This record gives sequence, C-alpha cells and structure tokens, in this order.
Amino acid sequence: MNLDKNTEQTMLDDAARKFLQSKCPSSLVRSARDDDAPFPQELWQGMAEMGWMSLTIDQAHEGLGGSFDDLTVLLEAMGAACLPAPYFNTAVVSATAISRSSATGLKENLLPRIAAGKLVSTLALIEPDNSYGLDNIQSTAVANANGYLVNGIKLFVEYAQGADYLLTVANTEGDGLVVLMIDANSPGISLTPAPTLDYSKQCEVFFNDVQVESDLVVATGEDARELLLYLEQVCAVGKCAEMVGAMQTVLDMTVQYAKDRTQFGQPIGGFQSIQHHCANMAVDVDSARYLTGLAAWKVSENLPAAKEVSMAKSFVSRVAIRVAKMGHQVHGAISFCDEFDMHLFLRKVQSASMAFGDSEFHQEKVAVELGL
Amino acid sequence: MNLDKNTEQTMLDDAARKFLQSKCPSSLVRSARDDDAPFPQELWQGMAEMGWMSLTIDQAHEGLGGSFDDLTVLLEAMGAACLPAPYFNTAVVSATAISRSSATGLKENLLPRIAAGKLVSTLALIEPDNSYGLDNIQSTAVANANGYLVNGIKLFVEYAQGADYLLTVANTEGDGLVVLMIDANSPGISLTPAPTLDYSKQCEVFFNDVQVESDLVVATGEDARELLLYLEQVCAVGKCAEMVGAMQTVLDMTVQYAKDRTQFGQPIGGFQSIQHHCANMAVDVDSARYLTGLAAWKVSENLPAAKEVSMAKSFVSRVAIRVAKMGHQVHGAISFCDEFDMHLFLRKVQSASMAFGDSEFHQEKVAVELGL
Amino acid sequence: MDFSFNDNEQSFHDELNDFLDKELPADWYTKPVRWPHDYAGSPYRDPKDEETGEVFRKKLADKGWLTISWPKEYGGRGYTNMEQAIFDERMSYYLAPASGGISCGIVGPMLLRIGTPEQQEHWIPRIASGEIGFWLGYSEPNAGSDLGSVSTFAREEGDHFVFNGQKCWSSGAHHADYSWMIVRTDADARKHAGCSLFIVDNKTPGITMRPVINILGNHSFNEVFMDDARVPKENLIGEKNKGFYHLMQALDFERISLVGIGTFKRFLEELVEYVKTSTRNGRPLKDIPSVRHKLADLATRVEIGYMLFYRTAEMLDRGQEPNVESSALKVMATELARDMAEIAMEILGPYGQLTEPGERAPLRALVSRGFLESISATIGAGTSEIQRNVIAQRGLGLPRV
Amino acid sequence: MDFSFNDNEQSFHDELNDFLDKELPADWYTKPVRWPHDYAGSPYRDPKDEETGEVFRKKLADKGWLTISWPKEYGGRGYTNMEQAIFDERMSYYLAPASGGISCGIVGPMLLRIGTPEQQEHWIPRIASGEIGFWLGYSEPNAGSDLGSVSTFAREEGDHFVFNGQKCWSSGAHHADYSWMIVRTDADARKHAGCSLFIVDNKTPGITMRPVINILGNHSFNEVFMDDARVPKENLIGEKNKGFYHLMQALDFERISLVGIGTFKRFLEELVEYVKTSTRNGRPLKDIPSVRHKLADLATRVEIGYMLFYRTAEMLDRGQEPNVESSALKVMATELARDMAEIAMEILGPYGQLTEPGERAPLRALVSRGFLESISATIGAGTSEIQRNVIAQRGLGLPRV
Repeated sequence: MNLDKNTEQTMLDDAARKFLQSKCPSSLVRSARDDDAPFPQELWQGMAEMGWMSLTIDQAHEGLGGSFDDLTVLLEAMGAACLPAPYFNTAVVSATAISRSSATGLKENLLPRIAAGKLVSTLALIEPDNSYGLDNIQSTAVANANGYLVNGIKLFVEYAQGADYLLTVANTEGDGLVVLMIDANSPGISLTPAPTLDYSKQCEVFFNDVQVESDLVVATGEDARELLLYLEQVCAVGKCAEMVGAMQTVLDMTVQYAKDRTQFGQPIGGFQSIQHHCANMAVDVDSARYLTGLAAWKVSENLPAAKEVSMAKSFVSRVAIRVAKMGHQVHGAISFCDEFDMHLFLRKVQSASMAFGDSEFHQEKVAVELGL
Repeated sequence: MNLDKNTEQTMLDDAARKFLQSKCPSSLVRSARDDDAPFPQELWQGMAEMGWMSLTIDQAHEGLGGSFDDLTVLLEAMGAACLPAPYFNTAVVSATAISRSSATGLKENLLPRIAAGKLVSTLALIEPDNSYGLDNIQSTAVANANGYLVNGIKLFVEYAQGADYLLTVANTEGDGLVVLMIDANSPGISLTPAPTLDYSKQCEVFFNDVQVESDLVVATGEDARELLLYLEQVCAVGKCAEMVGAMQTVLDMTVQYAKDRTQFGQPIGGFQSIQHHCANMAVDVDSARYLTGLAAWKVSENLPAAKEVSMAKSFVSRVAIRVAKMGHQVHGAISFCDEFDMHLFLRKVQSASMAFGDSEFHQEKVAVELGL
Repeated sequence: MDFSFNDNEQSFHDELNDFLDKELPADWYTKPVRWPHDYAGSPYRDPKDEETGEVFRKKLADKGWLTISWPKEYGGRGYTNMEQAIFDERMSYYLAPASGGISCGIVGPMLLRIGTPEQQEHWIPRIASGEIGFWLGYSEPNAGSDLGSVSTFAREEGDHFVFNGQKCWSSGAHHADYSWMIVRTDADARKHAGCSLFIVDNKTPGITMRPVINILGNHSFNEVFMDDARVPKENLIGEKNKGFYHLMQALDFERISLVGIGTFKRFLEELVEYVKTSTRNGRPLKDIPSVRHKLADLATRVEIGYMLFYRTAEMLDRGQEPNVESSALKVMATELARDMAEIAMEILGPYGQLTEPGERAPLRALVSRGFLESISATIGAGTSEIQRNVIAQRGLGLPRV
Repeated sequence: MDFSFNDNEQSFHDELNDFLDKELPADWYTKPVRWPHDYAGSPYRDPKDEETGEVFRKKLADKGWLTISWPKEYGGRGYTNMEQAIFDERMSYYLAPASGGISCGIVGPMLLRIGTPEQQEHWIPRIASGEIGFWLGYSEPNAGSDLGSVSTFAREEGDHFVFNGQKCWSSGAHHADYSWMIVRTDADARKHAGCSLFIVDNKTPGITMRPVINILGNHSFNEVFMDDARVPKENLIGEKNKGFYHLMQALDFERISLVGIGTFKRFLEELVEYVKTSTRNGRPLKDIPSVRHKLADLATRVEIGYMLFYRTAEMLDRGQEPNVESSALKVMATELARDMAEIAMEILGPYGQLTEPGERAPLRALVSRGFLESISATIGAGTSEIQRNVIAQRGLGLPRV
C-alpha cells in the first residue's frame, strides 16, 4: 500500500506545478476568459512541449504510455491552476476514446496529432432534456454508403469554437449508440455560445445533416457502449482529480489567510470557529484525495471500478463545493471580488461536480453496486 | 399577530411547570421506568385534579372546553418533564377521537370518566410491515349483530398494560376503516411487552376474535377516515409540542452547564465552538416553536392545516434530535450517565420524532401540499 | 400564538396587493436581476425597466410609503412596525423597486432616534421623498468583522472635522449621494470608545473612489479614499465618541431591512413551478423524490424565515430591541439564500450553470447568479460567525472572552 | 497511489480469514452486543459466548497475535504496523473477542517506548499473554477535555508515591487489574509540566470504586477514589513530571487502536442485507431512493474510514507520528458511528426503537443501542472539538490562543 504519489508521479507533479505557476497564473485565467480566442494558444503549445498531450497515448502512436493514475497527477495540478484550456476534452476524453477504438486508421491519423498539440477535440454528449448518462440520446446517425449522416443538438460543449473535432455520441436505428470524431468544419455544423459559470466557453452545437466519413467512426454497437462506460469512469475520476487539486489550493490559501489576517487583535486563525472550519476542510480534502486515488488506481489496474468511481464522484462532488464555499466564508468580503482568486476555484469545482454525473447520480450507482 | 402565549396560556403554563417540577421530577421518570406498574397513579390523579384530562373536552361532558392551542401548552410542559404517563394517549388522542365522534352514547359514557382521570386509553394503530399512515391496515373488523369481531396485531402500543381501552383502527370488508374503543379486558386480547428507547412501556397487542359492542364504535366509513386524518394532524402537532418543550429544556441545561463548567481556565461557554453550538440550538428551538405554534393555531382555528402540520412535524422531528445530541456533546461524559437527565430528553425526542410520521414522511406530505 | 393580521394590517395588506397589481406589470417579478438576500442591488437587463422602476418609486414616496413607520410629522405615515414589515414583505415578494433600503431603513430611523431636531429637519424630508441615497461607510481594510478597529481618523479643526483614511467594500457608494460613516475621533480612547458617526457628502473635496468589480462581474463595491476631506461639524450624528454604540443599533435595523423576505417566497414559487412543468431524461422532475423533499425543506425554511421576520417587528412594536432576534433572522435567511441556490443548482443540473438568459436557461439564468451572489450573504453585514457570537453572548448570556 | 497489500500482507490477511473461519462459529458476529466505535466493551447475551470468547482469546495470545507488531523478544511477532492494522481490521470485522485493547494497544506500546528495561521485563510478558488488563486513569471531575488540569496528587514518601484524589469516567476499571494513570507530582509546576504516568494496582489499599451506570443501563464507568494509596516508585513510567507529554503519544495510539474499523463494514453489510430483504408497507425497502442514497453515503464513508485508518499504519511504519492523522480518523469514524445509528434508525422507523432482540427487532435491536452508545463516541478519548483543535493547530499550524 502506498497512499502517496510514487517517485515518477512526484516528479511529474513538481514539473507540472512549476510550469503552471509560471505559464498559467490566475491573471491568464482572467485574460483567457475576457479574450475572444477560445483558449490561450501559447499555453497549449507549452503543455504539448511538456509532453502532456501524449501522456497516456501509447508509444506506438508517439505517446508516453503513462497510466491513468499518472494522468490524474496532471489533472490535479490543472485543477489547482483552474486551467483555461481544453486539455481534459482533448487529451483525456478524446485521446482515451481513440486509443481504445479498434479503428487502426483513426488512431494513426489522430493520435500523433493530439500528442503533438496540433489537434483539439471536445466532447459533444449532453442533449436537451438530458443531463447525465447515456439513456436518452436523441441525436441520430443514419448509416449510409460513406459513413453516417448525423442530426441533433448537443449542449454544454466546452471550447467548441476552438475544437478541430467533436467527439460525438449519437443513436443509430437498430445498432444502438455510435461514437464519432466529427470534423468541426463539416458542413451542417453550427455553434451558439452558451456561457456558463466556469468560463469554459461552452456552446450549443447543432448538427444538420452532417456527413461523417467511415474513417472517423470510433466505435459502434457493443463496442461503443463499452467504450462509453469506460469513458464515463475515466471522466468522472478525472474530474475528481481536478476538484482535489482545486480543494487543496483553497485549503492552502485559506489557512494562510487565517494566519495572516488580524481582527480583534489576533490572527483570525486563532478563533476556534475558523480553526474548526479549516479542520473540516482538511479532513474533506484528505478524504477526497484518497477516494479519488482509490478509484484512479482501480481504473489504472483494470480492476472492476464502478463502485469506487461512483463513491469518489459522489463524495468529491459534494465536499468540493463545501470546501470552496468555506474558503469564501473564512476570507470574507475580499473573496467576493473578481480580482481575488477564490471564486475561480468555486466555479471550477461547481462545474466539475456536475460534469459526468452529479453527487446524487453517482450515489444511485453506488447503491446499485451495493446490490440494492 | 402574537408570537407568544396569551394570558390564559401563560397561566396554564406556569401552573403546569410548577406542578410537574414538584410532582414529576426526573427521579420519578426513573422510578416509573423501573417500576412494574404501568405508570405512577398518584401523578395521574394529580393531573386529573389539575383539570388537565378535561382540558379540551367540551363543557357538556364535564370538560373545560379549551382549544387545541391550549393543549399544546400543556404538552410542551410535559415534554420538558419527560412525563411518564399516558396523557397523550388518553387526553389527546382518545378524548379527541371520542369528542369528534357522532356516537352520543359513547361520549356520555366515556368523556366524563376521562375528565375525571378514571379512564386510561391508548392508541393501537401500527401493524407489522407498516410504520406510518393508514394505507396498509391489515387488522379486520367484521360486522355482526352486536358490533364487530376484531382480529389482528398492533405494535408499539404505549402503556397498553395500564389501559382500560384501546383506541383501535381496523379494516372492514367493503366499508373501509373503522375506529373502535375496545375494552382492554375483552376476551381474546393478549399483550406482549416490547420495550423501546423512550420508556413508554410499549406492548404488542394481539386481537383474537375480540367482540366489540356497537356502543363502542367511534366512527365508520367516511367519518372514520375524516376523523383519522384530523387525529393525525392533532397527534403530529402534539408530538411537536412535546419536542419543543424537551428541546427548550435541553438548551437551558446546556447553556447553564456551559456557564458553570470550567476547563482550560475558563467556562467552556467562552469557547467559540461551544457558543456556536448553543447559538445553533437556540435558532433551532425558536424555529421549532414557531412552526409548531403556526400549525397548532391553524388546527385550533379549523383552518386548512395540512401543509403547516407537516412542515412542523418534518422540521421539528429533525432538529429535536440534533439539539438533544448537541446537548450531550456540550456536556461531555457526564451526559452518558444514567443519573444525568440529558438522555431522558434524547429518548423522548427520538420517540416523538418518529411518532405519527417521521421527518421524511411529512416532507413528502409538504411536497404534495406544494402541488408537486 | 396568533398568526393572523388584525383588521388594520389585513386591509393594508390588501391595499398593497391592489396597488402593486395596478402599478406594476404582471410579469414585473421577472425583471430585476436579483437573488434573495442579495447585497448587490437590482440591476435590470432592459433600461426601460429602470424607468418603470423610477416612476413606481416616486409613487411610493408620494404615498409616504417609503417611510410608513415614521411619525407623520416627518413625512411618514405613523404605521406600526408590523405594518412596515407587511409592506417590506409585499414589496419584496413583488420584487418591486421599493427599497428605501439604507436611506429609509437605516439612516432615517437612526436619525429619528439620535439626531438633533435640526438634523431631523434637514435630512428627514429629503430621505422620505427618496431624493437622496446613502451608502454605509463601515468596513475598512483592517476593520471587517472587527468594526471597533476603524482607523479612518477625523480630527477637529474649527467648525469641521478633517477626514483621512480609507473605507472598503462600500456597496453602491458610486450611486449614492452621502455616506453614513463611522470614523475614529479620539485616537487615545480604547477601540470602541473613540468612534463617531457622520453623514458625509460624496462630493466633499478630498474624497475619491476606486471601483471594485465583484465576482458577478458587476461594479457594486468601491474603495473610498479620504484625503483631508472636510466635513462640517453639524454632520456629526449622535454623541461624539459614542458612534460604535449607535452603530450597534443601526446594525439591528440593517439585518432586518435588508432581508427582503418576500423574495424567498417568490423564488421558491418559481422553482416549484419550474419543477412542476419540466422533465429530465423524459421523466417529470417532480417525480424525483429527492427533488420533492428538497423543495419541501426549502418551503419549510421560508415559512420559518417569515416568522423570525415578523418577530422582529412585533418586538419593535412592543418597544423591545430585537438585536439577538435580528441576528437569528440574518443567519437563518442568508444560509437559506445559499442553500436555495445550491439546491436549485442540483435540481437544474448543468442547465443551472448557464449565465445568460435564453431558451435553455431556467429561471432566467438567475440560479448561476444566485450561486455566486449568495456567497456574500453570509459574509456581508456581519458574518454568520459574528451573528452566532451575538446570539450566544447577548442572547444566551455566554461569556465574552 | 497503490491500494494493494504486498505478498506478506496478503498472505497474513488470508491466514487471518482462515483462522477466524475455523475458530469462530459462522454466526459469531451476531453474538457481541456492540456498535461500531463503542467504548463500552462487548457484553454477550449468552454466558456461553463469553466462554467461547475466552477460549478464542487464549488462542490469539498463544499465537502471539495480541501483540503482533511488538518485537519478538517481547512476546510479539515483529510484524509491521500495516500488518497490525490488517489484524485489527479482520478481527473487528468478525467482531472477534480479540481486543487486547488498552493493554496491548496502548500500555504495551508505550512501555516499549518509554519504559525501563526492568519495567518492560516485568510487565510486557503479562500484557502479551493477556494475563492482565488495564484501565485508563486520565479523566477527573475537573479534568476532562483539559487533561492538564488533573489534581490527583502523588507525593513522594520513601520508596513510594502516596496518591490522593479521584478519577472518573473510568471505563472498565472494575474488570481490569491495573490503571495506566496520570497524576500530579509537582504541585508548583505549571499545569502540563507537573504530571507523571504510573501503573497502579487496583488492589492497592486506599483505592475504592463507585460504579456509575451509563445511559445503556450498563455498569461501564466508575468513579475511583484514592485515599493515601501507596504506589511503589518503580511503577512510575517514563520521566517524572513529563507524564503529560508521554500521554499525548498514548492518546495517538488510543485513537487508532480503539477504532475497530472492521465493525463499520460489518454493520453496513448487515444493514444493506436487511434493506435488501425487507419491506415496509408492502414495498421493498430497497426501492426507496432516500434509503438507497443513505446507504451509498455510509458505504462511501466506511471506505474513507479504511483509508484514514491504513494511513496511520503506513505512517508508523515510516517512523512518522500520526498524531494529526489519528485525530482525523477519530473525528471521522466517531461521527460515522453516530450517523450510521441515526440513519439505521431512520430506515427502520419505529422498529429501530425496540431495545430487546426478537422477531420484530431488526439487527438484534442493536440500532437502539447504537443510537445511545454512539453518543459517547464523539466525546470519549477527546471530544470532536478537541480533535478539530488538534487538526487545526498541530496539523495546519494555526495559532494556539
């Protein structure tokens, strides 16, 4: 048993923190938010040069062949930096999907480009009247001679305007779900910005008779369903890792502020109510870290992980918001200013807590795993 | 608007507190618990002499004709004393049921005896595989020439061994529920003690071909259902009043202890964590009192009260336990001793919180009242 | 207990309903961009609504309703505090642009209590008519929860006080005309003993403001700098060096008048209506038990809020000071504002994250705003921690240490 | 992170399972009357079970398993702390009568750390064999959370210390043979500086006990009075007047060794099984969403408890002192014990109130017991408030004031 990072992960973590502190300060998060560009290109290229895009891509496709466990180390650091770029969408969701596809051509075509930082892809999953899960996909993909003809509406598509591809899930008639990498420049695609709390530049995406060629099919039939179930696990745990990173930063900032800020002639951290708030936050952070670590380890080791993944996502989604709000409370009015960073973390964890199933959604899954 | 007791209620309250402090100290609660007798007879007679048995019985039947609102004043005082006697069962549930019956003979026969403290009656409602509500009554009452023949099992019947009558709900074939005052000495009734947390000397009651004469029928058909719905409201609010009384005592004891008990060179009430615990308790107690008051007022005024009753019962049931547990926490180890009174209140509110629908049961009713 | 209005109250309540139904469009409650217990005022998306609001507010002032509980000789209607509470409840339920807010809710009543006859004559009519607005000059960089630590200093010089120092988190100072400000007037006194209250004109030379953008992206806060700003002595309110004790009273008013209890009811109703009429994954939202239970819980707490609110009015009418009770109301209502946003967010799922109104954004995208805005509720005007200290120490008599 | 056992650990784990399956009846977990994280010991309803327990406990002692992490020369097995943790987990999961509890979990390890060779030689074998039992003589009427205020005084007299004073909440003192006691040995020193640790024989003349009945109706507590009780000087453990600092270490052990992490898992499984197989109002309990969600939440927290528990073992094996981490474990586990009882009560409804086992009482009526018993969990061995102080001050470096 080892409840800490291993040596390689510690090195990866150190490098990531250092890079992000220098290249992704909170001022960049704000300027990215206010900028018309979908995300900061320079940061993206820097991340590619660090090898992050290819961390879990296998070596045959110019990747580093790292484990999912390693990837969560990066995601935690990114959560701590409120990274304003589609790393999760591209290097976690899309790269994983393609890597597990049986379509050799697709892999050879796309994975090296992702690894090189030359391809941005994002997930188009959620639809009107649907929040989580795969049970109600209304978008249609009708097979034709060259591939599929796709119609539908997708919501909450992060960084859509900066994406080269849209990893899309649609329903076929008779063969269940199909997973497609849709070229974002295909005729028939239109975007409407739909801004959200977390500054991730979300859009609604409309597919109107969009032709998708066969060589962009990621998975069909039972393969598609299996792939999506695996992706759901990867994404849920990945979001947990982001939240753990954000929570730890909130805790660190809050403890430091409690030591520095003086009221009534003493540091506010000397007041028992503040001490107990901080103690509760610390226990929450540790608990979230271990649950996330357990789920990530199971996924990495290809062990059955459904229960642990949903335990992590249900718990972390709940306490991350609690921790971020408590960070605000201890800081007081200063944390209500845009120029103070605390709200960036609140936005981050709020969004991550809902992504890929909220707390209650995953509680229900835990219950199923308990045999209920 | 008047958020306090009126003058008559204040007098009633003062008299009740004084009487109970003198006649029902916590030592009596313990000796009643350890005694084989179902409840302390002397206390019962004293309460009857105070006029409490007849408080809400109309003057035509030798009662005082008080309102339900007045009754909650007494119940609050009794909650504060953890009264070890079947007052609620007799003077609240049974007297109310009989008072609202259209059976003139039954009223004339039983109400004066209740008013005089000469009749003890208790409610036999819950059955195996049933916790709350009226939807699943399996006991049967088959009409015959002289009345009904009753069969069934009733659980959680408080003070059954001391009761002269069992106010019983059974199902007829075809005519829905029937409400009966069953003579506890009727052939075919047997009791098995089933002790519970709250020392209320509960029994399982078995009815085996018990013949109930016509003059003991309280209500049938639609009348029965209406009566039971009204009783449910009266009982739920009555239990809230008991809990409010218990909560207030817990708060008072806890604040006093926090002032008196010294640790680390100061009263523990000087520690902010203890102050905030006490502040939370105080807000809970006030909130519980007003919600209960609102519900009691609506019931008293014969206004539609379903929403307010269920708001009160769902909220008070939740916070009463929270307050009692916090009382223990502030007191520390001393409160884990039988000889210290705190646990008597914990037992009281735990039991009251579940009686006549727990918090979730009534939350669902509130939702219905919201139109959901 | 008795929860009915008396005849006067009931007819005033009915009169208010009639007035509001007549003077505001039926969909008015959809216009102000606000969340229950917000501190950030009520911006409108459409400038025309701003105009409608101004017209309405003028009508209120003309009826004397901005100051209904003030004595008639001061432009008020001489109504009871309970009637004032009924007024506040109805106005906030309609989200009416009624807020005399700081001016009529805090400064006016305080002037009536501690102002000189000359000060009352000078200020009260202009406050009652809605002509002038105030901001609260309490917080400073080193005096937040610990208001006794204000260090802005006012030295006496002839018939003026000369102010030097800085205020911060000054909500709405840029829209207001005057500040209701506490500053230090005795450098040697122990901290609470050397402060005084003033009315300070925003236009006083030496006063400058820096806007501070809040986490909603709005300019609500300001930093206000005073550099040899000369304030006439007649603007000292109450006793010199007793300002802190006066301010403690003012804080009670603040906790009551800012609560806007009716907005809670309004948003609860809106949320219930949304749940009744919406589906998720093809299933009616109202069929989800946890959604039902969460709404039931919110409704119960709104009901509690109403009673804690009316309690303060009842006490004022009895001549009691509801200081502990206003703390209980504040802590309860602000935590409800937060939980209401959090629960609405849970019910709405990702749709609650949307920040711009539109077809996909339920409740005009107010939930994402409320989620952020309610962060300030449990902080501003005394944090929840401070309120709990008040309840424990002043209410329960636990020791100050 | 890596959550797998290494080969040694795994085979020990398997060995324990085999042993437990062989040496205890399959329904053994239904015999002890206890709730997770109880302080009241494990009474049995049937005296025969008491005997079975004694036989089992003897077998454990014979295998050296009561003291597996002690060095072999002291009767231990020299296992790692992780293996000790695995042992504790398995034993508590089976509700095995394994508890070396205070003797093997606190006194023994402390003696190995701070005892003299003579003391180790004298006491350790008798502890390892299970021959003698200890109670903790910490609390006094005026020293609960504030242990530094103990006033029982031990004055030196020749080759003895003479004890006068009183201990209270002395759990199990009447079943034990010796006390592990802290008393004041320097009346003039500042409070934490003048205390010392002793082993005190219950049979010492001058020691009397008064039983105190707890809210479960059991005699678990005692008041212990010392009236000129003479304790030989060789029973002073560790440095004189450093007792408080030694005791702080002992408290860390206490928080870990008393947690009984496996009992949480066992009761969760029992509760889940009950829900799977039961109906209420004709409806399967497991179809009620809130029941499902509550059990999912409990299961998640049990999983967290396991990790916080193993973390302390990992730290000990690395030579680190898990003082903050043991506080986190303690606060987390005890609040879980409470919530587990409360949730079980909610799920069972009125059936949870029954106090005697029988046909109608699910889970052998343990839920009503747990509801009361867990009251002590968040109080004993340092209240949750004290644990949070430790986390904030020692863990996060916030100031002591």
